[in-house]
Amino acid sequence: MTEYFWLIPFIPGASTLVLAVFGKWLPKKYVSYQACLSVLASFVISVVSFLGLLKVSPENLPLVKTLFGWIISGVFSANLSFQLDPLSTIMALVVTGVGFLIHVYSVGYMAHDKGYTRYFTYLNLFTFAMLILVMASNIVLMFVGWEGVGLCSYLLIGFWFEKDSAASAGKKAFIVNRIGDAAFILGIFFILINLGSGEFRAINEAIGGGLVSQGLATLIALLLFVGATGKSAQIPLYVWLPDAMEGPTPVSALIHAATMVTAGVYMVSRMNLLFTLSGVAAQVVALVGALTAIYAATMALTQNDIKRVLAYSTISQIGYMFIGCGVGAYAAGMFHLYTHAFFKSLLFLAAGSVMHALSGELDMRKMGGLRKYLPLTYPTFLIGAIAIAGVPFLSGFFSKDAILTQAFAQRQYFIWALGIMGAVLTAFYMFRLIFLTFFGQERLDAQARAHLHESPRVMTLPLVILAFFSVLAGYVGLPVVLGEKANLFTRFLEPVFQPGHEAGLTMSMEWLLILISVAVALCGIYIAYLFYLKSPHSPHRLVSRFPRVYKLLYNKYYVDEIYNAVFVNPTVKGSEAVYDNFDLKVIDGTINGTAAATGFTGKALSLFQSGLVKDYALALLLGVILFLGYLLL
Amino acid sequence: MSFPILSVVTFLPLLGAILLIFIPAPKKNVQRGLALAFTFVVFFVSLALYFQFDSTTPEPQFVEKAAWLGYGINYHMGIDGISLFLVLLTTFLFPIAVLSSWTYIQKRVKEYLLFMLLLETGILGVFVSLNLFLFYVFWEAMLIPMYFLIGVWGGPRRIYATLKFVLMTMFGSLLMLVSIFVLYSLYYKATGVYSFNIFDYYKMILNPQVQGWLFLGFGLAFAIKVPMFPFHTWLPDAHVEAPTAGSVILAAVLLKMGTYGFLRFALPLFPDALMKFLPLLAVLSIIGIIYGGLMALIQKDIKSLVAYSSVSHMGLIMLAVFSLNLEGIEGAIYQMLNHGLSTGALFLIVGILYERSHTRLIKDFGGVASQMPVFTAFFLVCMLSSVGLPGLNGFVGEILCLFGVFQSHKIYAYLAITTVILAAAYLLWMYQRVMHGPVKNEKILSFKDMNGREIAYFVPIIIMMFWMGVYPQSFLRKMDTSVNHLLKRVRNREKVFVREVENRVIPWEQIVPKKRAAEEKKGDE
Amino acid sequence: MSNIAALFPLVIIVAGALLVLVLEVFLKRENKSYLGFLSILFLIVCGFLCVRFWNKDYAYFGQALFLDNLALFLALLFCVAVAFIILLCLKYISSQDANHGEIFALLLLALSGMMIMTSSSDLLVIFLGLEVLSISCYALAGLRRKDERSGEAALKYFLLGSFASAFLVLGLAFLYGASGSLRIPVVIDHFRAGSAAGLLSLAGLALVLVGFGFKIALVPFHMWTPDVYEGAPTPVTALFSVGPKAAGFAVLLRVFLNFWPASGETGLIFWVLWVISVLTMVIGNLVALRQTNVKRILAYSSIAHAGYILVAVLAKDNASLIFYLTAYLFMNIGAFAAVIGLSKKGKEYLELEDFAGIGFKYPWLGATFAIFLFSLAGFPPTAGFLAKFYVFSAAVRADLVPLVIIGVLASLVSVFYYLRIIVYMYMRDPSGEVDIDIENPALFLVLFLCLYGVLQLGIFPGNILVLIKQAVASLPVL
Amino acid sequence: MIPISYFFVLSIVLFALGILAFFIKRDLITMFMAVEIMLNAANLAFIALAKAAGSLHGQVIVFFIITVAAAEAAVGLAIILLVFRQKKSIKTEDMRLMKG
Repeated sequence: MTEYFWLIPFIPGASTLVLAVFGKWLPKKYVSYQACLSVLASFVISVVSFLGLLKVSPENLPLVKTLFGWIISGVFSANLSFQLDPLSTIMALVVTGVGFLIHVYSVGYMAHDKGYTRYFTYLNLFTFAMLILVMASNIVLMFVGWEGVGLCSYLLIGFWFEKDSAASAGKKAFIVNRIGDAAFILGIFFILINLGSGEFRAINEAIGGGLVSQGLATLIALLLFVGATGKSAQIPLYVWLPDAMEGPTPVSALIHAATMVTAGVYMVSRMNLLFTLSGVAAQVVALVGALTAIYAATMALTQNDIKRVLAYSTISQIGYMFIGCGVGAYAAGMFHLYTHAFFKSLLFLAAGSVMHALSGELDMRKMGGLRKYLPLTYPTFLIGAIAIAGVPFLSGFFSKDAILTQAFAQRQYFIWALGIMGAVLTAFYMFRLIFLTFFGQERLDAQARAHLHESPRVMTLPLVILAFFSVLAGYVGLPVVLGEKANLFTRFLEPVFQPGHEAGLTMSMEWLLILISVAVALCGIYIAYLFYLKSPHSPHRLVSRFPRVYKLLYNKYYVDEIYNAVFVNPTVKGSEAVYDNFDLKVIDGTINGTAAATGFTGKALSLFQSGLVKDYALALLLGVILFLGYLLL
Repeated sequence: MSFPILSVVTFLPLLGAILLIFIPAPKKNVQRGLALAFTFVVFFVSLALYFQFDSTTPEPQFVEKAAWLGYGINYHMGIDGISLFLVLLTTFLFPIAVLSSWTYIQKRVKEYLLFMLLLETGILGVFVSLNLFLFYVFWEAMLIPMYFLIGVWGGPRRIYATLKFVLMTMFGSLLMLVSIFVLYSLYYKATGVYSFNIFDYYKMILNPQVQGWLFLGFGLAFAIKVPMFPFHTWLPDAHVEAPTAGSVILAAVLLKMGTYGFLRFALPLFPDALMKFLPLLAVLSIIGIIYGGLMALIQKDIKSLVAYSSVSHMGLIMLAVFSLNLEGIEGAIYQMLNHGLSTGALFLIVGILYERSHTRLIKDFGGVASQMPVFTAFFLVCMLSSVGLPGLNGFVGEILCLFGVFQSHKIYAYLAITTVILAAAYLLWMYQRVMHGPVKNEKILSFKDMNGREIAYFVPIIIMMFWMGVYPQSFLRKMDTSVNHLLKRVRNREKVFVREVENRVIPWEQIVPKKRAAEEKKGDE
Repeated sequence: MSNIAALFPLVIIVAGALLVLVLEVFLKRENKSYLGFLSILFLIVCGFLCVRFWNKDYAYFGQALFLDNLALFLALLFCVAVAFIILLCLKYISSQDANHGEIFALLLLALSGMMIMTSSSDLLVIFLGLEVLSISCYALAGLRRKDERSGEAALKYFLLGSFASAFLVLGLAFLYGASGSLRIPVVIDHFRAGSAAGLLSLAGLALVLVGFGFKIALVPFHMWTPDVYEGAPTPVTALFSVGPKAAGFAVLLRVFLNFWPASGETGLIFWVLWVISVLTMVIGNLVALRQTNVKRILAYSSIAHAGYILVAVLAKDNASLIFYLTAYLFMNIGAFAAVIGLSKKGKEYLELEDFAGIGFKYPWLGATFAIFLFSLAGFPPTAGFLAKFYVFSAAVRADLVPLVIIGVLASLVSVFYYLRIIVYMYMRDPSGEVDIDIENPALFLVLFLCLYGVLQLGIFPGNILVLIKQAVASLPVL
Repeated sequence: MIPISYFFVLSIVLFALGILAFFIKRDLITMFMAVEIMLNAANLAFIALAKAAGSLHGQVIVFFIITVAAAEAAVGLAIILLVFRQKKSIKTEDMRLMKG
């Protein structure tokens, strides 16, 4: 059954097609069933092929299925072919698994939306594209998925297109991603020209065979990474993700937390040989990751919009994943991706459930004390928060710790320090969120208060399941201190990531690091507790102490404004100026001017046609004289 | 030679036009039906070209040759892998164009359809003729129906637009005519044989200087037609004023005549000159790409926005042509088809909006999506195909073009890649302002969604977009040999071009009369 | 070979003219048109003879008057032209109160003049023919006695014409003095001899050229053209634009046939002609741009076309020259026919504004007119395109590339004003109330014959080309 | 015996005078007469040259030209008459209905 793995993407694809063409006539109920089941089906297949994969011996990996040659012209060749190896399997599992849960959740969440069918069409389409992305066996096809998910995020962010903000957010996301993609395409070209093929196997062989110089590797890797910064919302192209929260919450959970935004991490891990070969690129990845991690965390501190907080935390968490990849701990990076998928989607869905309860309220200042009203949402939310904060024995702890440990082990102390600071902030803002939302006195406004209710089963069930995974998912990747073989996750991925660059540390060192990260997590939580429960006024004091800092953070370092001022407006204004002064005046003017000049000459000449016989005769005579003169002289 | 399929395809519309004359004016639907029927038949006949096309030989196929006026002026038709798809594109789009103007055109329906059919004949003729004279005849004759289509059924500034279009085009083509004469006389002086057969001209080896002049003559005509950067100014006017179907044909097919001209004549005939002008042309194309994109960004009229986007797209196509490698040129041809489909479709979209609102200004729209879901879907797909989203046709062409350019000249590619961003920017922005946001005015509330006819002519386009995006093989493979052959001609002509004509070597001195040769020597010193 | 038969066509035409003159007296005002039919009868006979005499090469008066194929071909052409004109006149003279039977007689006389010009190689005889032609043209121009413009046109034509012919005569005198004869071959031999030719003969030739240049309206001897064309009765204008031009060019053809091979000062003549043709093409087209009176536009366009034809002379390609004349005959008479069609009793619509919207109002008239205009502008697949094509390609073959470039650019300018008329016809909404009485079968006959000619010559000119080749082949090239 | 060249020169002078008159005079009749002078000057040239060439041919030609001139005169005067009837004037500057 494993050999049918290539069906995984196509089941949601087929479902998309059906919904897109016949959706108009299909009943809601049917739509929801088809959408969810199609994803479930591919989940099942993923599981099956995962189990099958365990039996396959590493040297036969990856399994590749080529359907047909897609674009083939001269040296440019790209097949429509999929591959199954541990990496893609894990991604497929995450995408389909989390995807399925979120589909189910959406059934409840979107129940009353008039765009119901459209929504599930897009969602299926997204699953389809994402699966293509993760299962493609060559980089061009990967790019198809890459752009496809971009499209879906455009569609889903702008799902409520009647809202201008939503529409603009979608457009922004797409265009910003395009900037990254441009670089990505160039990267693809370099690969195709210099390595001769876009197939990942071929690429790896080429690199393994030492056909690639380090400089070239750096060039390609950096170009690809620019693409990744776009897709995975890293500095400098992260600006679209916070706005992306305009979309329906499940979308934020699936696309902008669990799966799509992590595509960059997946791509980097997929290209791990390349990045490893060029140390520089890897260093850049780690640095950008670390900077983003802390930078986004700082912005998360001051936001009041519950989803925006989560958005920034996503950016920061992805930063951690990139740290992992950057320091060569790809397995750790993937591990964090995998755990993050659970607890972040959990957090989003829980937030969605809160919104649902408060009929769409997003502002934390209008919440508080909700824990008694939301008996199911509150604990799940809390679990998610604990997990992401990195409290021991929950998934987030293991993955983040693995990354930081590796960073330290690779002597990337600076990166490590940034990571630790990020961890404090993470713990802080997550619990700020918790406290503001579920504790303290209620600040709800009346009509929200009126129909305050826990979400329906169809929404809470996924929460529970995700919470369950957020707790346990970590145990497949226990730290080395608990035994060499403890980290099943890494071992499973070994065929993809050549082992060896997981530098060892002494046991005591490991323990120390673990302790440190536990400590920072806890103190982060404690600060939050001090600020938002013990003495709720201290934040204001702090703000009044450092108004500038606060304003800066609150306005997200004015980056959007800067981008607008530096890139967007000049382009538009400049183009307008050129259009008015050059295109219309110069180019058009030349043409019209020529015409006018010709006409004028005609007019002028026709003045000689005075109507007087004598003038005519004179002209004739002059003609004669000139003629004779020319001949005789 | 069996069934004269090319002549049939080319002149069937003409026949239709003649029949149309005899249908009394009031019977509008009969006229429309007739025109539609003819365009359809033409399309189906032309399908045979695709299926019987032998992709293994670079030689022209379905060749028809007959003496006509003597002096080398023969009736000589044939297609190869390059022209095949342009012919198909034309025949594919004309039924759609006729359908699209079914209700759009209400006054003088008969004459309108008449000119549409004449136009089809003219365009097809251009793509199938292998005799320069014949080619030029069609090339010029095609202007007349277009002139009327814009001038009679166009918008308020139609007369200005149509005269600008005709005069600018003719300016180029007349200089091309002179160059044709020069070729003609050179060939005659060299061989004592009159010929307009381009394959004979392929064999001539001209001295670079003369090549330069001739190339300018040809190149200018084609560059204006494409249009390349400084010559683009007729395009927005023509597009804005032309009726929907007119814009569709103009964008989808007419512009391709320019690129086709480069591929068929300018490149293989004057390779040395080409090499000399290559940087200039490439730079112009790049300017076209970026400039067109930026201008499109800030247009207030949807049609002129699409027009400028054509400038940008055609710039990419030209750049790919000048990359002079297989990927680039196949990409260019493929992109011609894509541009035909997607831009044509976009103009149809504008037409549909215009029929409902009688305005084309972006600011008059907003929130249309909530009124016309089906339309929204189609619009979305067309826009994305124009943006070059993978899975749709646009991507295949774009990536191949860029790849070709990248191969021959990395810097060019770095500059050209901006089109990926710009295209997304101007199209998405336009799409948002038109379709998204709250409903702008109550007029929009009255919009009806697409009716059966509109859907009927859109579906084929959409299908083609997906097909070309998912399985380009069925198109690319038919081009390979022809493109390779062309490239051989251009790259190392010494090997390919037999040095003699009619078993006679022509050194240059014999080709130019002594006098001018002497002058040139003077010029060289 | 010498044979009295050489006179027959000429005699028939002249006889016809006289007969018409005589009968004119006895006919009542309303049925003058019988005379038209009568004269057409004569034309047919004459044309028949021309066909019969093909390749016969009759000559009389000791070679002073002969009918080689060229003469026959042109005679045939003129017969056709005059026949068209007569058909156009039939209704015109009654509706535009120029109702005199003389018009037919004069037309026939003009025809005889043209035939004489084309069928002789003795400059004196040619001069006589020219005068016969001119004098009848003067009369024709002034035929609308009530119309001031007509009178003025006649006057200008007459004064300038005689002024020019004075120069011509002086030129003849010089040539005679230099070479002792007016036989073109002798004169040319004299030139070919070179050295001795000297100023006298050159001046003579120059003056002769001026004389003919006046007839075929070359710049700067063209000034009379627009006024005369505008003032003269429209059918007559049609004749002016075609007949005298063709005859004049035929003469130039005969003069320059063997002229060029000689070197020396003939080079001077060549460059003068080069300049003249440039001036003619450019000025003709430029001035036409801003005209609002269709007849004037056509007048200037005919000047420009003279320029194109002169290119053929310079290219020494007689076949293309004759072909151009033939094509030009059909398209121009066709265009004028359409203009005539746009008139009603006592009123001709000649301003561009009057043409607004008539294209759709009178589809056939509009369509044919449009086609003639496209042909004049040189769009394929019409005669006009092929004519230009032959001329210019011949010119390029003769290494006149710059001249050709100027030519095509000039014709680009011309495209504008031709299309402008079409703009008015099809793209403007009807302005004033233009109601024409479309009942004019003769006119439509002409229209369709011309249309046929334009398309036939444009698409399948094979047979005509063969005739032209034979005609040119009959010339005594040294 | 007067040398031929005198006659020739005289004819040229006459011709020039004719031209001069044509441009100086303002009424049509006189202008037409000026043209006649030019014609006759040409005739004179013919005769002179014929004499020089010693052939009668030229002198015969002159007769043709004279007749032509006569015919022209007839038509010309008729036209002038016509114009006079229409405009009640034979001044050239009144003859500019059509121009441009």
